[in-house]
Amino acid sequence: MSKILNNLNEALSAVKTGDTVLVGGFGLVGAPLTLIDGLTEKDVKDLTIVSNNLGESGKGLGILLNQNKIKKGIGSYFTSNRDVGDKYQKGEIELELLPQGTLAESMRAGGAGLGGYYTTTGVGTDLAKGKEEREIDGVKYIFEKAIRADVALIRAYKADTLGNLVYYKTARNFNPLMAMAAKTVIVEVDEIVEAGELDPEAIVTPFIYVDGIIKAQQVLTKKGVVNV
Amino acid sequence: MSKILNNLNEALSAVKTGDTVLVGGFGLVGAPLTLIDGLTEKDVKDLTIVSNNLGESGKGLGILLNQNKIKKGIGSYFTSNRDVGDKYQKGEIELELLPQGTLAESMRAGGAGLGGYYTTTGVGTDLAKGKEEREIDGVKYIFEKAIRADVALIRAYKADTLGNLVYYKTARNFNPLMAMAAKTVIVEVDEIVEAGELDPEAIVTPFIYVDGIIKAQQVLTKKGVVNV
Amino acid sequence: MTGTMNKTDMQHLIAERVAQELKGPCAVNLGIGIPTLVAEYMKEDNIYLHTENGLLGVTDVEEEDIDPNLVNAGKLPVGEAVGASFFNSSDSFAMIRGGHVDVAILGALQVDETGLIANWAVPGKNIMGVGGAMDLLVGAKKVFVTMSHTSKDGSPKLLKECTYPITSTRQVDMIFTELAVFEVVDSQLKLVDLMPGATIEEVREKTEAAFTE
Amino acid sequence: MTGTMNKTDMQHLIAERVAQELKGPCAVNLGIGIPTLVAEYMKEDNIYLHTENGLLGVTDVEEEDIDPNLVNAGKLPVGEAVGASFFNSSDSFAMIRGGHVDVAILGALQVDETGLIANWAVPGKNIMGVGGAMDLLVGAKKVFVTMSHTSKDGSPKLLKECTYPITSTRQVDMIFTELAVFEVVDSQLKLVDLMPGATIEEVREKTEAAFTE
Repeated sequence: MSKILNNLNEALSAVKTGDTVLVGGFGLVGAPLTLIDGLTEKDVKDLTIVSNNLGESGKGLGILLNQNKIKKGIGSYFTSNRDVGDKYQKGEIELELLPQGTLAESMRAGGAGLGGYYTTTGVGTDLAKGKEEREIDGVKYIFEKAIRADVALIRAYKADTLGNLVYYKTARNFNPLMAMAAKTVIVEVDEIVEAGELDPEAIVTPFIYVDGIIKAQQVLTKKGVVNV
Repeated sequence: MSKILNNLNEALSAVKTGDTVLVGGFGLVGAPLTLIDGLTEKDVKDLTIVSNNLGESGKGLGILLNQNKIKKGIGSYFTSNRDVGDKYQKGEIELELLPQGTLAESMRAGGAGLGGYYTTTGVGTDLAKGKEEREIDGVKYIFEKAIRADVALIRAYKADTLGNLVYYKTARNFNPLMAMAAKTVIVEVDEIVEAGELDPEAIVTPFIYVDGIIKAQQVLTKKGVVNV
Repeated sequence: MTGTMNKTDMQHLIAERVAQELKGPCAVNLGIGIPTLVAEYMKEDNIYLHTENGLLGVTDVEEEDIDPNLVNAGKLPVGEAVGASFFNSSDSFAMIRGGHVDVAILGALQVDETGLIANWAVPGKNIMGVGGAMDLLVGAKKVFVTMSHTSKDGSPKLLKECTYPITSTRQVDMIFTELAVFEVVDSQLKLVDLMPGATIEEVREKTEAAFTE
Repeated sequence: MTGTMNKTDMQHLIAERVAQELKGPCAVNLGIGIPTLVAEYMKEDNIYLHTENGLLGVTDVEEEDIDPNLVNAGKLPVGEAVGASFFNSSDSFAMIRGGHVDVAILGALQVDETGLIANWAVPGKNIMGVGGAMDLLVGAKKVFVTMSHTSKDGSPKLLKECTYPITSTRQVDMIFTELAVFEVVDSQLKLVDLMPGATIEEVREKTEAAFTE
């Protein structure tokens, strides 16, 4: 039952036109650079991409954006890529802006089988427009719906052969939540170890969430993104 | 800013009559046996105790129950203590029975600043009576309210001097969630180590949640509960 | 013939039959009672057991290796498999409710003819415990039920309608007793197997619920 | 006199003043810009910095120790303190929204005379980013705002009412500019300190919002 995949084609076979795809990372940190690159080579479109940002201009998810493969973006900080605003002005992309904590929590809720939840974040602001407001024990909350997706493309540090994952420093960010919230979860990692080599008390994503593992071919270094 | 407490009196000083108190553990496993014992010595009453079970007959929280200090119990499995049923019949205790996953999730929600959430668990059953039902994307959910408390009494394996915590095997259970959901969090541990000795990637409860640490004086062994 | 079987033998017979339905790779949650015995009969080594108190990768344990802080949901000592992981209760139920556990194997007090089950409360008694039963029923991809075909007094437990409170509005997928195996197809019970020594006549006699053969 | 101060000096002046208000033990989240500078002036060693992308225990880092996978919310390289811990984004925002972070120090575009702030969007432009600003405002036990007292064109940023979209209906606790320090008491601004070289006349002149002295 090895989950180790041989190539990018295999890793991305689950992604279909029209899919909702979760893409890990906070900027480049913890982003599945290899899988994103593979996605730009793949003949799919009308994707809904859920990711904190849509890359930078002409980089990462920014390439996918410029290829007009993204129908809708759901994230917290599109500002990092000026092209997003241009596309939005032209009506070429839908955007759903969520506070960063709400983006994270909604994916966790989706992965945990919840329908949605009430949060204080955003109450009374422009981002609450159209959202149900409810007072609970004297505090105002707004309703936020859970996010579920077809595929998650994530980045971890080490996987064991079963698919248990650990992360590295602040490259953890949204990745473990995305692993919970998608039907098919593909992870790129720096290292694959034998089952039993990861500390059972320190595993962050149990293998139950992971469908496929691929070795990273692009990694973030002090000098930028490097092919390995 | 050492959080290490010298004695049980100090550890339990935050617990007042009328408080809501979260008590960790799944049966005896992961229960803060020393703190529970201390609570039975303390002159408080009208407590709302949130815990998976209310101990066993005459043991742990069962002593507190028999001392008539518990006004209300919130848990998932009171069956472990036959005295709970007797008290309930006599109208001497209120009970709120929640599915185990709901109990856990409600404390996480409380700790995370959420007001409540929609879950599929319990829909259409007797435990959904009086609870709001809502359909989201064609699926029926019921509303469950977040749980927040005055004090949490929990059990961990190791604390560092700052209050970072790691747990031991299935003694983790509800403890990390309770650490999130209470104003004051007191933890009993097997071992206190220097800050920096716990792996930053493997800390389960960051110190931000912990107010006081005490060494366990009662531990669960193969031969039962033993004083150390 | 099954009438002469003792309780332990009957439970093992059912457990062994359930184990045949488990194809790895999969993650399985075993309830208390007969479900716990299923582990003894699993043939594939890529079936991983989940216990809702916070462990994926449950194994059995030798007496001398028992650790009082390593238990299953029935509070019985267990061991940990290679590749096991520990997590808190909300993460554990996130797995269950979120549909990440492949199979839940549960006991039941009653099953109705549409596949609804009752396994957590008895009318007229205080409702004192529910544990993870409701979560497992809504969340697991497949739910298998194991139980004796009839109550101690011989009355059927496969009924037209449950008289005890139901555990979920979700129907189970398969039902295993010492007499028969049923699948639930389109809200109807379908007999798919007779257990060793059982006859179709005996099953008909001891089953109130309608079923197709 | 403050009019001749360059931007960097002004930012450091504000950051140093904010640092005086931080009494350990506490956990503090620093926003982008002036707030980031506050770390340089913190005097106590039991102030722990939280960054919402998943680290409690942020420190500065020497050039040779920079790790590209260890950054703060501004995507700048940072180091990790003794006793630091890493966690995922939902756990990080659970800390923030759940009221477990003692102080958030944020920048602002505008502040109104009741202590509401606008710091995430400008009317007439696409609303493209919000990040963690709204979460920090609802969740931190105390919120401190740092900003230049006026816009580049000299117009006041402490206004009767914000003309930009507000970030939260929660009022901030303190406001720090290069001219003055205000506390928000009973939904009113109260001048609690004049910054070096600033006069009460200058503050009055450059502040549209009503405040008590």
